[in-house]
Amino acid sequence: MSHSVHSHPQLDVQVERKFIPKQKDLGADVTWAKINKDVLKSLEKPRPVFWVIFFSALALFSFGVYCEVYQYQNGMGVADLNNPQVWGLYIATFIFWIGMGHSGTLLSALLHIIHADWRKPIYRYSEAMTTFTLLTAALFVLVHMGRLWQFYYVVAYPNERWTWPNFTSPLVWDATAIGTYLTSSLLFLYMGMIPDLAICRDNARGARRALYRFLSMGWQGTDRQWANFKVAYMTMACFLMPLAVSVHSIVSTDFAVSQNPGWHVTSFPPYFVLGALYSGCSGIITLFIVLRYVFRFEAYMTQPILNKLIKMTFAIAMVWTYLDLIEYATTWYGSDEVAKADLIYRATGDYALQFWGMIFCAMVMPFTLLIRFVRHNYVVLLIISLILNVGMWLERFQIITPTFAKSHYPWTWTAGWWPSWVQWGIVAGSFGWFTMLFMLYCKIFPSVSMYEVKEMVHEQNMEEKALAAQTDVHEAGLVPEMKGGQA
Amino acid sequence: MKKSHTLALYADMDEAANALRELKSSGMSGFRMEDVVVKSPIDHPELSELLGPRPVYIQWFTLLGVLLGPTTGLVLIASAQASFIYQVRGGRPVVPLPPDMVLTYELFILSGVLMTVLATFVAMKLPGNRSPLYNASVSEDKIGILVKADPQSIPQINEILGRHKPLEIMGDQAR
Amino acid sequence: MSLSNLIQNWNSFRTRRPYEGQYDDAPYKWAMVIDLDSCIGCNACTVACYAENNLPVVGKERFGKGQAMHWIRIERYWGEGDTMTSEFPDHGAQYLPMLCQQCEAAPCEPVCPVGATHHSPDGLNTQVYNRCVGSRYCSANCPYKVRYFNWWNYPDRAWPNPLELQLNPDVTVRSKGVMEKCTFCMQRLRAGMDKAKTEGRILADGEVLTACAQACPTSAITFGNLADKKSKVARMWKNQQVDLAKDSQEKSEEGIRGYRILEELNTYPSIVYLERVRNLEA
Amino acid sequence: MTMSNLDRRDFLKVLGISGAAATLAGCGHTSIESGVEEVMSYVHPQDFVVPGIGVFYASTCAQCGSGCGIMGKVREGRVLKLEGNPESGISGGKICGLGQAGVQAHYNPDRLRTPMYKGEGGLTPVSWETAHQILEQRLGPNSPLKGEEIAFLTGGVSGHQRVLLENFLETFDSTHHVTYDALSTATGRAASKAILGAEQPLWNIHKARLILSFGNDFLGSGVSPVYMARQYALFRKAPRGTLIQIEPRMTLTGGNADRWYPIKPGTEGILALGIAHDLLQHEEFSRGVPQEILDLVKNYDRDAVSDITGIGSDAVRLIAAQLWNNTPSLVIAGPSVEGHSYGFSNAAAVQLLNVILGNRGQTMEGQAEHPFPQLTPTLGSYHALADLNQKMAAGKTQALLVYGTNPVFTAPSHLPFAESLSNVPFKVAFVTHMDETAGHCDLVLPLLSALEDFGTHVAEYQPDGVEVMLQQPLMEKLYPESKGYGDILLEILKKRKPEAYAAFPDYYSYLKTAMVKAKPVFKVSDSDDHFWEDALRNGLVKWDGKPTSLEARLPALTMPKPAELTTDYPFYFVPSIRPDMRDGRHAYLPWLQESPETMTTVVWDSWVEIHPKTAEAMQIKEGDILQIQSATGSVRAKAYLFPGIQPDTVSMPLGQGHTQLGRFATGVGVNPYKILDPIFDDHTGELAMHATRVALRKTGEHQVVVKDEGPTTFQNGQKLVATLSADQAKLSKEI
Amino acid sequence: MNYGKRIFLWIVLFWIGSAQVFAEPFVQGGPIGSQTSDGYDALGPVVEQPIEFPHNTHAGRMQINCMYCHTYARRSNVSGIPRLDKCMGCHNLIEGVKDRPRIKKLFEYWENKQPIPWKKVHDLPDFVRFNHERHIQRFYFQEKRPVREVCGYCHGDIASMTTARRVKALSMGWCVSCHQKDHLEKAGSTVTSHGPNDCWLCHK
Repeated sequence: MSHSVHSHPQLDVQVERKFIPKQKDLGADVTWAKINKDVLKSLEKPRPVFWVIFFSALALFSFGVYCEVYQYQNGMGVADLNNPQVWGLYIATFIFWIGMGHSGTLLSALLHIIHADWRKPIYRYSEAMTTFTLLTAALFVLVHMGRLWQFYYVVAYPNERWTWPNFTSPLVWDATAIGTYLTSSLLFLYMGMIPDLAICRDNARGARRALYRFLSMGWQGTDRQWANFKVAYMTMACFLMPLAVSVHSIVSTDFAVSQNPGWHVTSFPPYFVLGALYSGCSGIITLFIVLRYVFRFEAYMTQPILNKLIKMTFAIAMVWTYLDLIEYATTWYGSDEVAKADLIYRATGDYALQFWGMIFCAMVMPFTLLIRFVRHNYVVLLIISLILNVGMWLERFQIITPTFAKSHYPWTWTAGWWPSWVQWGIVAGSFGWFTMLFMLYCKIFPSVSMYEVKEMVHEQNMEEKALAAQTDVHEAGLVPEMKGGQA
Repeated sequence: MKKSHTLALYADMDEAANALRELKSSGMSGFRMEDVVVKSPIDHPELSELLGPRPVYIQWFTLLGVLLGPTTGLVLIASAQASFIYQVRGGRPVVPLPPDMVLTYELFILSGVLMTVLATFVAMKLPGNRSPLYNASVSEDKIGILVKADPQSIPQINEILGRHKPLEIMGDQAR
Repeated sequence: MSLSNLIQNWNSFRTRRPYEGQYDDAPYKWAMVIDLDSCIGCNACTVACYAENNLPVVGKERFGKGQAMHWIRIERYWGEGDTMTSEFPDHGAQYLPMLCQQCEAAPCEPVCPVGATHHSPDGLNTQVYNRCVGSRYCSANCPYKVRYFNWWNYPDRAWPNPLELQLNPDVTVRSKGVMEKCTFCMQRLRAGMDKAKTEGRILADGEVLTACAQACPTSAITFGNLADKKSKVARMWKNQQVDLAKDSQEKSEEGIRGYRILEELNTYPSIVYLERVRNLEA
Repeated sequence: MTMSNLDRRDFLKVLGISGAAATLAGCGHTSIESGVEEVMSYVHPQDFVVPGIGVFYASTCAQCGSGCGIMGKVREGRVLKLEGNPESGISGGKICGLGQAGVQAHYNPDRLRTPMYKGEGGLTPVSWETAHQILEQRLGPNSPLKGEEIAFLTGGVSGHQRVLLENFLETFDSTHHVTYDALSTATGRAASKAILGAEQPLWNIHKARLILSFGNDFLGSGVSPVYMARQYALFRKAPRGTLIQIEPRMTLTGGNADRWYPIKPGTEGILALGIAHDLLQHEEFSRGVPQEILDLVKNYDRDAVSDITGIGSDAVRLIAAQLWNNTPSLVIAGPSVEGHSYGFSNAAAVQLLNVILGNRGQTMEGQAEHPFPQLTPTLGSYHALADLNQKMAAGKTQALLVYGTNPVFTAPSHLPFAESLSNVPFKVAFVTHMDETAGHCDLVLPLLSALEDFGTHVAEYQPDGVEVMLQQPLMEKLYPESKGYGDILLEILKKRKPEAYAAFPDYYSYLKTAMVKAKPVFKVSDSDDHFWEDALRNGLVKWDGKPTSLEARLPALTMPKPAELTTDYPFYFVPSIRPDMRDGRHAYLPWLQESPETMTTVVWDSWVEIHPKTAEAMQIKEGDILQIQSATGSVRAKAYLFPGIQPDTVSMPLGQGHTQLGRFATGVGVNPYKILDPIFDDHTGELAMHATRVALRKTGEHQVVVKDEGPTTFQNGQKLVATLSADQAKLSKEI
Repeated sequence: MNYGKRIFLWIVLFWIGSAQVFAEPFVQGGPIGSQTSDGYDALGPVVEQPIEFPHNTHAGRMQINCMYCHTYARRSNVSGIPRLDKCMGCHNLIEGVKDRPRIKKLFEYWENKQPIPWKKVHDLPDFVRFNHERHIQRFYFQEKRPVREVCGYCHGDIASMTTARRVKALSMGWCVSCHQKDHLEKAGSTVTSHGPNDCWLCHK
């Protein structure tokens, strides 16, 4: 960290304007051997707070399991769902988790395709996040199902009943898309991990060694392996990017193909995709800060990388905001009176608090990311990233609940419907489940990609060499980071 | 004739490259450039270039996947819809194209990915056994050059490799 | 061979429904007319439905949570707008018996992940209880909100002995996690249609009625076979100038009462309501 | 379809209960099973009995006194569903919700299964042997009881149950049959008798061009709702008649009116006189009207009437004009007219309109003369109970038999019937369910349900000739320890008067003999057996009586002005009658508890209806728990804001608040009977049920009102119930 | 790369082959009796009956038509157990067997006027409705197939059993496989039609 200027947020604009040299993404002290040492150490001895997080997650998850068992035995009625309010938190949280899964792919696939190298230290855990959020989302498909014990009816396989699922149902599209996405991102995650698993294998002992040996499958880092690996990795990245877009578009069709007011919106697919990226990015920021502290990744998860991440998040937030606002605008200026009434109800009715909460958390709060202090204070940033995600969860809640509360049919409107403790318990349990899995993952597998950071170091070295060789002192390192004029 | 192996470890990429260059230009008999393997912690295209053309065929498998997957998928879905207990739903056609396209698209991606992965493992010969001449340091920060050659050529090769400041040279016999 | 089946019947597989003359060659298309001028809102139909279709009584607490199971419900409105236009309901209440509209293009059907609900050849929106996995998507998509979900396992306690002796053996008792809805008393139709088929004929008009139509003291509910042009229900549809396959009806003159509810959503319901008539000068 | 009683019983035997129980497993039993369920077959059934196919049996609905013919669908020995019997002139194949629920009364889990006798710790089960011993000891041939020492308290009974009852009392030299009806219409009937010459004339609703109903809920809880509803449907066809309903609280009939007017309770007579005032301006109407009436009416010009009734003078003029333009018309009065201290005059003033308008012979006729007056229903009244209560309190009654009525629940608190009961040494209750009154009795006898027992019924309202309705078992009895009401009476009678009754082994044979004996009246030439089988198959025997003509009288009337509301009790209190609960005897039927009340859609509860304007002024919100205080007592209930009510009026539904009527009724809601003030009709001595005035006090508590309607009760711009103006409708062109 | 090419070829073959296998069940239905993946055997358990009724004697040796006793099959959903007086109608007259234990039991029931508590052998799930009448009318009366074949299609060769035992899968796929076939509409006619495929025909 070669920062010389620290600023106070309020005084931001008054800070003496001068060129700040562009920071490298990684410090100069990072060597290949150090990378191995640091990352492998994270598998052994994280900070004690790891166990605090892990066990609280386990406790939450256990409570969620209790709630689900209770619901399974007594029927969905314990969730206080009713005739118009048939979905409740389960579907809202389902979409939330699916959405969370999207940014991992964005970081690992899209940024890989465009060779944005700063992704390298952080893409691994984002990809893991994708996988585990999808696993969490898949839980909700089951939790939501009235007859969980008959879930296999949804699966397309030749059976003795001679029946097939209904391929016109967006839920089947969902299942297919999520299945594809989960499979693909799991494979993507795994494949990208193989060289690192080999490193682990070469350095571990006992059961872990056996595990890594099994998983690394005998990777030796030969040139042929690397060449094939690179091609395959790029190919999969190319598949994953459109897949991610299609997954959340398809999820949006759960709503968009229906006629319900507030759902029957043409712009839903891009809106959902952007919402997904948005919540995913803020999720990545949250985990960035947590992992950085818990596993002592300060050397890899550096401020410049975080800065880029934040910029990307802000940009996505703005696009999402725009899409959200035009959705309202088209409804407002459209001639569908029911949809319009529904919109007004959202903003003024029983769920106005949630609506304005969403507006505040997801539309206003991103602007704090413009403040330098926020970007540099990890605690504040952690809180803000959580707030952004609360906003995005509220967004899903207020897509579903108010529409049911005020649909086409006045007789079945509801007033002030609220989910029961069972629903909240299961939602909380899902956070526990995700955190538990994720923490477990980080404890067992390298959550920073060692070989790619090595590449990054290698490239930085090459660049420096090239720079040194050039006499031209073009301001590669002298682009002002803050907005402002010339000195 | 049974071949022998030798492995040289280099700390510096440029030295390794020089070693390869020398191997290539030595023109000696008893070994082929194709049998030279570079083991490295990261991909080094610079080194690979020196080894000669080593084409990658994964994309053909991918192509196969993206062709077969969606077509068989679409036919299966449509035939399932049109099977004996077909039912009209919501006034839509029994074989509705837009929903089928959605699924076909997903199958397109899924089969593409699966085929790619499959092909990759095949191409990388994984899962497989590590060569006995493996050194853990190539997964850390060293570059290894593994040469397969007739046993009588090994000393000569070792000499070439030894000229470029290797950290260590290991051979079958060293074991 | 499935592929040849697909190719041979491609046209029929690609047909959108409803279309004009869809039921011309079919033996049955069940439909209803509900005269809101005759309906007095007495709930006889609701109770008849409970009796016929093994509907569970959910009790006060669950009713209060909105988990009632009435396949046909009597709605009572006080006005067309959103507030009272006068101090008192001068022209009485507005009663509406609301049941599954058996839409020809039912929004509930295409969204069911397992295809538990679909359209039967006699124009009914079916619900196969055992196929249902309880995703509740159909209910979410139903504009009329006439699908009812078994939030609890009612067989456990809705029929304390010996109330269960009243259960209709022709109708499944639904367990928890299953969606259900009005079937136009399919068990009655089925028995009637089978009998008629054995006798080599089609059902005569009025031979089989739904429980609600049979009970209705004012005969406000007319039920019958729309495919049979001579049936009362078909004549009423024609007389009221409602066309099954159109999403907006053109009337030749003012004062024709037939309309379908939420027709503008392109659901093509099988139930025509006749406008309530009130002497507004009285 | 010939079937001896024994064969019948065999057929009605329940087979495959296990089958029914397995049905309950529903989707639970999802795989193919072998050897788990039993399948049984009859030993020696009739040929038409085919397993898996239901057979319909005709019977008569016993849920209310309307006497609708019903059919029960019987399959595998179980009665599954009730439908209307198309043979019946009353039901015409239709049936109301209350009637449908008869099947739940039969299968109710809370039915009394054994006799109960009062011992040390209250009522305890005893065997029938013991019960018979007690009965014989108290009421047997050696009983010293005579005359009014014994009393038989019933609700309305008709047919041979009534005959047997009266024969039974006769053996005690008694005629002390007390009929009590908590919803008695005695005042209205008296007024009708006084003006029109008939207590309950026939209304030709479908012939009327205009119906002016003062609070008569003929579609919901009136004298024969199913028949009236059928007539109403015809009335609404072309040429469509107009219904104007005037009442303080909107009833189901009011909900279907073309025009509904809220009126201050008790001023209906004045409004009627005001309308008469307008009408009598025309010579056509005033011809033949006695001078006293003309003098009386003179005081009620539109403005005066408008002041008192709260109905605008324009409306009075409009109503009169419509009556003038639309003949024939029909003017009827209902409970809200009768329930005042001057209820008789009130109702008479309303009936006066019929005379002035000349509706006699047009829309109003007399019921046909009944060939067997002893079979006609006894109609209850309140004062009969009050008289009995007095006798009981004075210790004059030694034995009391109670059947088909529940006065401990329905008597207002100023009539301490439960206390008086303790003065009676021997009280017997004939019930299917333990109710509040049975709980105070010494011996409680479990009756067969209406679907298990034989009987005959005659309706109070006979629209089409005269029918004797037959009730027959649709099923073998569920509980071997229950007995038919007729059988029990017959058994005592056989002991008291063996010479007359020994020949009858059971009530069935008594009925059959009696009916066959009456055969000549019905002009049937069949053999006795054939006649009887026909009667059972059709569920009724019919006698073509012609409607009689009505003779009008115009007696002098005085019409008091109702007292103003006071600050102590600033609200009129209207107890409303729910079509499904009636006086509360049906509260134990879960279907009825769960079917939303037609006006408010509230279920499983009691509530108090307040006009939204009044509620706003008092800052009352829906669900606020209010204390409703009358001079007599108070109850607490949730507020429900109801636009169909006169703003100075609050209303509560009757029928809930049971303390002892099975699991579905006990503890549901409150009992507003208990706060009715002791105000009686001057003329008939009936309880004036609509004369109570109350004060409302907020308790500060709040509970959600459980109801079917959501937060809005409006269509919000959707075309759900469209309304067409009558002049635009082309009903005559419709099919 | 020979290795790769070989793999490539294998994949192509495998894919095409598995698509065929996958498509098979809804093309042909697969072998009948194979659709028992729901955990029951195609062959049902031996059911103990109150009287060990010898179908082999009645239907086998005596050649009595199934519908002589199961008389409701042609006019009701359920084929029904014969009424007791039907048994007695014959057995009252057959003196020779009256002393056999099974017949003694029968007389015992008859004298007590007790229905015999038979156990159901072919008990479909509660949500399924099977109409005997329609099947008998269609195949026995219209198509004039032999009664043994018509009944036996679902019930197996009862004439060879004493008490009946379930021998067919009775699963949905099994029902559908027959509904899907083309059957002659009438004896002597060449017009064929398949069974109906409306869900609500069998599901209630």
